[in-house]
Amino acid sequence: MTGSRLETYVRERLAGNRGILLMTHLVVGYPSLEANRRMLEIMADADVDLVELQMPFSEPIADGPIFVRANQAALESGITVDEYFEFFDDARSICAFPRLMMGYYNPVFCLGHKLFCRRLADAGGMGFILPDLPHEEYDGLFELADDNCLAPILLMTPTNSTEHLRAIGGNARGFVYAVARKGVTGCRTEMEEQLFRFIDACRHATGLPLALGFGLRSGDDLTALRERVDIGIVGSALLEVWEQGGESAYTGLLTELAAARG
Amino acid sequence: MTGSRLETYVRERLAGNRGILLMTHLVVGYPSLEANRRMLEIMADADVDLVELQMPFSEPIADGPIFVRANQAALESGITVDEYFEFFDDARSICAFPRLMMGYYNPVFCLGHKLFCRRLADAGGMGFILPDLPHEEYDGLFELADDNCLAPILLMTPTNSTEHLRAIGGNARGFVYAVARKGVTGCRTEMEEQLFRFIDACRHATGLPLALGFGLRSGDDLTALRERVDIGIVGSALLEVWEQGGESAYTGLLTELAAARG
Amino acid sequence: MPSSTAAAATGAQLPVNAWEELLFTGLRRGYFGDYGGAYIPEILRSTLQELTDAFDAARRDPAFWAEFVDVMQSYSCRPTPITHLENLSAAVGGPQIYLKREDLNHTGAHKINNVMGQGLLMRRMGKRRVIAETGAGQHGVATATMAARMGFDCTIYMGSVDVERQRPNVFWMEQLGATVVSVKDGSATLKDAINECLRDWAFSMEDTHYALGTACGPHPFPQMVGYFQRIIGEEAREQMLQQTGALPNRVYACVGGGSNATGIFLGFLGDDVVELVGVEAGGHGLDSGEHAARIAGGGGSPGVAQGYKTYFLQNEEGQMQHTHSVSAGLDYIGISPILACLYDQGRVRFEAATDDEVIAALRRLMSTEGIVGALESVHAVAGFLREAGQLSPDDTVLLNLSGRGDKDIFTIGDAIGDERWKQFLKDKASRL
Amino acid sequence: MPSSTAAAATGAQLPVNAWEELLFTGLRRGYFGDYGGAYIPEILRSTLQELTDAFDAARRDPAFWAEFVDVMQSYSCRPTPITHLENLSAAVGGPQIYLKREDLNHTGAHKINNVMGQGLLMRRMGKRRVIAETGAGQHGVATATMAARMGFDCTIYMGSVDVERQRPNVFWMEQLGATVVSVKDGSATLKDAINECLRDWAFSMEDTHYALGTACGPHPFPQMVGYFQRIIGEEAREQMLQQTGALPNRVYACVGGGSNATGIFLGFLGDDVVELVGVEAGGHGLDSGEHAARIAGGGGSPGVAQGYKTYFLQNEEGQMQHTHSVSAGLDYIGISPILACLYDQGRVRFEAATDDEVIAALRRLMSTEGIVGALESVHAVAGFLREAGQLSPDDTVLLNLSGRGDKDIFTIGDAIGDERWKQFLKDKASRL
Ligand SMILES: Cc1ncc(COP(=O)(O)O)c(C=O)c1O
Ligand SMILES: Cc1ncc(COP(=O)(O)O)c(C=O)c1O
Repeated sequence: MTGSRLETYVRERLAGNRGILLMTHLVVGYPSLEANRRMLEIMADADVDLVELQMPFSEPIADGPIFVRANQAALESGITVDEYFEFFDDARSICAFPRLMMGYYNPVFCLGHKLFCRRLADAGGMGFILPDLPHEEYDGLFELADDNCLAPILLMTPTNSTEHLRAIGGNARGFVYAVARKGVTGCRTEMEEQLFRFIDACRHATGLPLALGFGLRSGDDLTALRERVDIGIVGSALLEVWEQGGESAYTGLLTELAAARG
Repeated sequence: MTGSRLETYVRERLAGNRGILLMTHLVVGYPSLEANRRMLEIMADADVDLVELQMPFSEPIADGPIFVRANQAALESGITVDEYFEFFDDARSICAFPRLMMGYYNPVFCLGHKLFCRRLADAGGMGFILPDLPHEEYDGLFELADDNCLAPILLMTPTNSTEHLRAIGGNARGFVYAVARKGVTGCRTEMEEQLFRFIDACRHATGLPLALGFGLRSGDDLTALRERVDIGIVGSALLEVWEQGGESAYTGLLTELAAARG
Repeated sequence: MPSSTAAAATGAQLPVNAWEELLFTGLRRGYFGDYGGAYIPEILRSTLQELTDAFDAARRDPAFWAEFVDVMQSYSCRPTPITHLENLSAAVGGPQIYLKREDLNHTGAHKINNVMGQGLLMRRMGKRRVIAETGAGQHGVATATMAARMGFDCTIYMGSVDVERQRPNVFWMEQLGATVVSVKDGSATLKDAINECLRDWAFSMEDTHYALGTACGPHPFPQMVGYFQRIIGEEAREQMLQQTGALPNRVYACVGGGSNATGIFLGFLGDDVVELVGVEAGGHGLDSGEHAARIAGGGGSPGVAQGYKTYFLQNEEGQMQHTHSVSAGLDYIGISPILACLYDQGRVRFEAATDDEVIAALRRLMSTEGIVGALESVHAVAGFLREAGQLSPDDTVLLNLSGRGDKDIFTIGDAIGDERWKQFLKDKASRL
Repeated sequence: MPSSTAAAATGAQLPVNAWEELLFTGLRRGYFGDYGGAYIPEILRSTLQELTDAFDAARRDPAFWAEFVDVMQSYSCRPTPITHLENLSAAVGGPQIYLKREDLNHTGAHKINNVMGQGLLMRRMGKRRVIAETGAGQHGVATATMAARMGFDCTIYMGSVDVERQRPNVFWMEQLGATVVSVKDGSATLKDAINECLRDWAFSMEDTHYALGTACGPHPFPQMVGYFQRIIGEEAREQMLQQTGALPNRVYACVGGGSNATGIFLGFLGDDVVELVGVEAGGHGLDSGEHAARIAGGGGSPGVAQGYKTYFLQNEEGQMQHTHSVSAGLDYIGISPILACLYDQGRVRFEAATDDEVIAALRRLMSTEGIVGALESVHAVAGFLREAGQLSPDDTVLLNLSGRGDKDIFTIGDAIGDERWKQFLKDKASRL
């Protein structure tokens, strides 16, 4: 299971006594590829642990308003699959930490599972997250991922039954992406008892490292999650500060988040 | 059958070797009572033989556009039944020839048959024409008319069966009003074979004098009807010239019509 | 039918034939009590006779009614269902409310019943052109539809005020191939359109049939229209017995000219236990002078106009008065002589619902039952709602929903003052 | 049903159960051949499972279908009739044309069939709020109607472009008590409204049901919508046999998402002699790029979006393309996986009709038969008219008229460029 290349990286990072790792996110092509490069540089400076690079899609059903607009704008700017992988590849020179492909299934389906895995691997990807592809529909994708040393990252959600959590855990590689709450990306999540109970449930369902995403916005959120999960994922909050406060605000939040890892 | 007072008058007039008599028409209250008086004076000067004074009604189903508008305007000017009879009465002083009430049934119905006949008689009326009241619906009106020396004038039309023409003839008094053609008042009627055949049919159905109306417009029309019918009725044509050419044009047509009687 | 004529003789009512008795065994031909008759220019006598003869022959031919029922089943969707309004019944805490769904008919109202019937009669008479008046436009659309389906030429007369109020229907009539003539005489509403039809007919009768849209006008129209529309009441009576096991305590219908009311009432005429309630247009209120209630409130009086005798809204000298209703279809001076007679007999009670009550009732019907009734029809609902408290949950009432409200979008939009709707119209217009 | 499972095993088709076989005995759960499935965020898995379980339990309970049929009979007017179009048949000199009259349904389209069915299911599941997408607005109106009738809260998502095209329906939805949310994302049409529903549902699923309006989306929607809409085909098959004594040679239906087509086709699935033809929106022409034909013309290709796999109008990288149709209801990127499967099997033939052909066909239908069909539905008529010559007067065809055209008055008014209509709008607006 070479997908565990990613798992190993995560465990090592944690071993280097970090209370929690930070995974960031950006939509490739929004607001522009230049801006994306700048974002990556700032992430690198903040010593981020992992990053998701979202491949734009015209029907982003799991995303909230801010990412919906980002996907749409990126496509309107004419970004193609080639340009996506090119950017993914170049990113290597900016950031040493693992880059994961995140995106909806259709572009992958149209490209073909085989070609997708090879191109992602060639571009230096360590794994991928396909939020609208349930594990039952992975088809040969798990095997192809293995062959290309890619970790197919699966999501666990508060609405999953214990039995389903276990099924997901059984298929997951690298780490598991726990969705903090119902709904789509973008709105705030409270760090409360109910959430922690869900985290425990996920822990019971998988031995893999656990990442938590959806609605994390601040250093305090990360702090609250230390020891509870292994990775905190921050997406919309970062894009929001970039849109509202530009580079400096973006740097500010990233520094805060990085520091909060302990 | 004192209703034959009118019949007697008609026969006497014809005896005074006239080829045909002229019956004119006006809508009381349109364009104004003053105008109506002026019309009567001009008719008197032209030695008209008979006149219909139409009582305005809000639903004049047997009339064409020009009289429809006249009825409506008269009512809008606020003319009442009292004013109608008042005018009818005053008309006595202007014209010696017989005045006939013409109008739709509802005002008569609302006034009551008895009162209607008395008031019409008091105003010097010699008869009445109710175009929307078939003889079957006359109810006690024939008798009341007789009691008041009023002639209820009935209409014969080209669509009546011989049998109906006879029934109408049997109930008619004074003279019979033959409707020259289908449709409503106002449009031209051709003096042609078909019309003359209809006239013959009417003659067969009644021994009373025969008047012809609907679409007569000129002296030539009257001339063409000489010897065929006893009375020619001219309505819309007169109102039309009044509206278009005023008093002088009105006088002109009346003189032409009067002369055409021979 | 010996039974019914016998009944006529004795004056007794036999449930089954009560309607035949009323329609066809009156003492004076074409009369219902003191009302009805044929007060028409002599020129139209033979035409009305021809129509009467054709109609009498048709109704005596069992195949005719069967053909009519078949057409209404395959071209429209008869029998139209009755719908139990559980929510509204519970909300008013009154009786169980059942709605006869004439709104589901093809073209959206009961008008099509009468029109298809007259269309079949036209075929028998060999006419090739049909003319009709229309108020709300529903009868005009129904007639244009019948003409398209049966291959007749069609001219629709419509008061210019109604053309304005009901433009969507004018648009459809024209799309259906009819010529729509806007009538500006008089009050430029339904009554004036009727006058204009009579004038056209007095000239065109040879090849033209006048398909009068309601149970008014000269004989045989009230009788004939009532005869076709009775299909509503016959179905409804059977449906009520089937679904509730009993007859309704009351039947409500809105009353313009009176065809939908006559149609549903005829089905229950012989059932003395069933109270029949006609709801007229109360407009801005009975004492506002701005209404069209000829019987309720006693504003009307017997008179003769448009070819028949009935209660009219007229002044003491017999001049017809201005009428008003938020619903063009009820905005009319006269009422079916059949209903006038049933009123004199005490068989039908008359009430009036105001414009405001109707808008409120419509909003309630839409939001509690998901049914968008025509403003005309909703008068029946409003009339019932006002007295719902008089009945208990064990009672049942039947309301006739004569048509659907799609056509009223402009009127309702205005009445409710919907801002987005207004903005939409502004945008539409600005882009023309 | 042993027979049908046996059939599934042998692969043979038994007329009676052909539709059950297709809907419920596929090898992969929720798939029809290669199409369908449930490609949804993990958060919705349990909700779709809950729905699937509730639906499976319901369809196995004979009382459920009986209740559904009863509701459709008493609240709408099922069975809707089939109408023989004698005039149009004679005019084209082709086959005898029969029209399945879904336009007579309450709210004016077949959409109500599916919506009432899902409403009954909601009751079983104890949900209290319903959300739905809508294109033409027909499904929105139907859902708002169902919600009002059954007492649910209701939110309708509608692309802002469609809100503009179909404002009358927006007005009615709001009058019926629904909240209408205008969706400005993406192309601001049907597909974006669907995305917005899935987003709402991912948050509200606990007390909310998503009543998808067509036979698309994730499992069990295609199966469930097809199951309810099959009432069209079952009625129609029986009616054709009754009225013509034989099955039609061909059945035509317009295809947006595919629910009315699936509904009528399922009734004839086992009748190999009956050719099934789906007509998509040809817009400005297949090579104009301005259309919504996913299969006809080969513009579409297999893909995965909005929760399911089917033929989509997309570019080679899987990004969905802009679509166009004069009818909002056909203006959609995807097609029912059931129809995609039947296409692969060669059981359904696909054609496309252009906007112009549709307007022309509508005018013909209105003026020769007096029927105002919805622009969506008339695609079936236009698709047939183009090939009417292929059949002889002894043949018969069945066209599904999925809805009525009242809602399209603005679109048709524009398309036809009716001057008086434009003037009317100007006057209306100027007086606001
Ligand atoms: C839906 C509807 N209901 C009722 C009426 C009133 O007519 P009637 O009283 O003859 O049923 C009309 C007339 O246009 C109508 O369109
Ligand atoms: C009348 C009508 N027909 C057809 C359609 C297309 O939907 P479907 O293909 O699911 O029947 C719609 C959609 O709004 C519609 O309103």
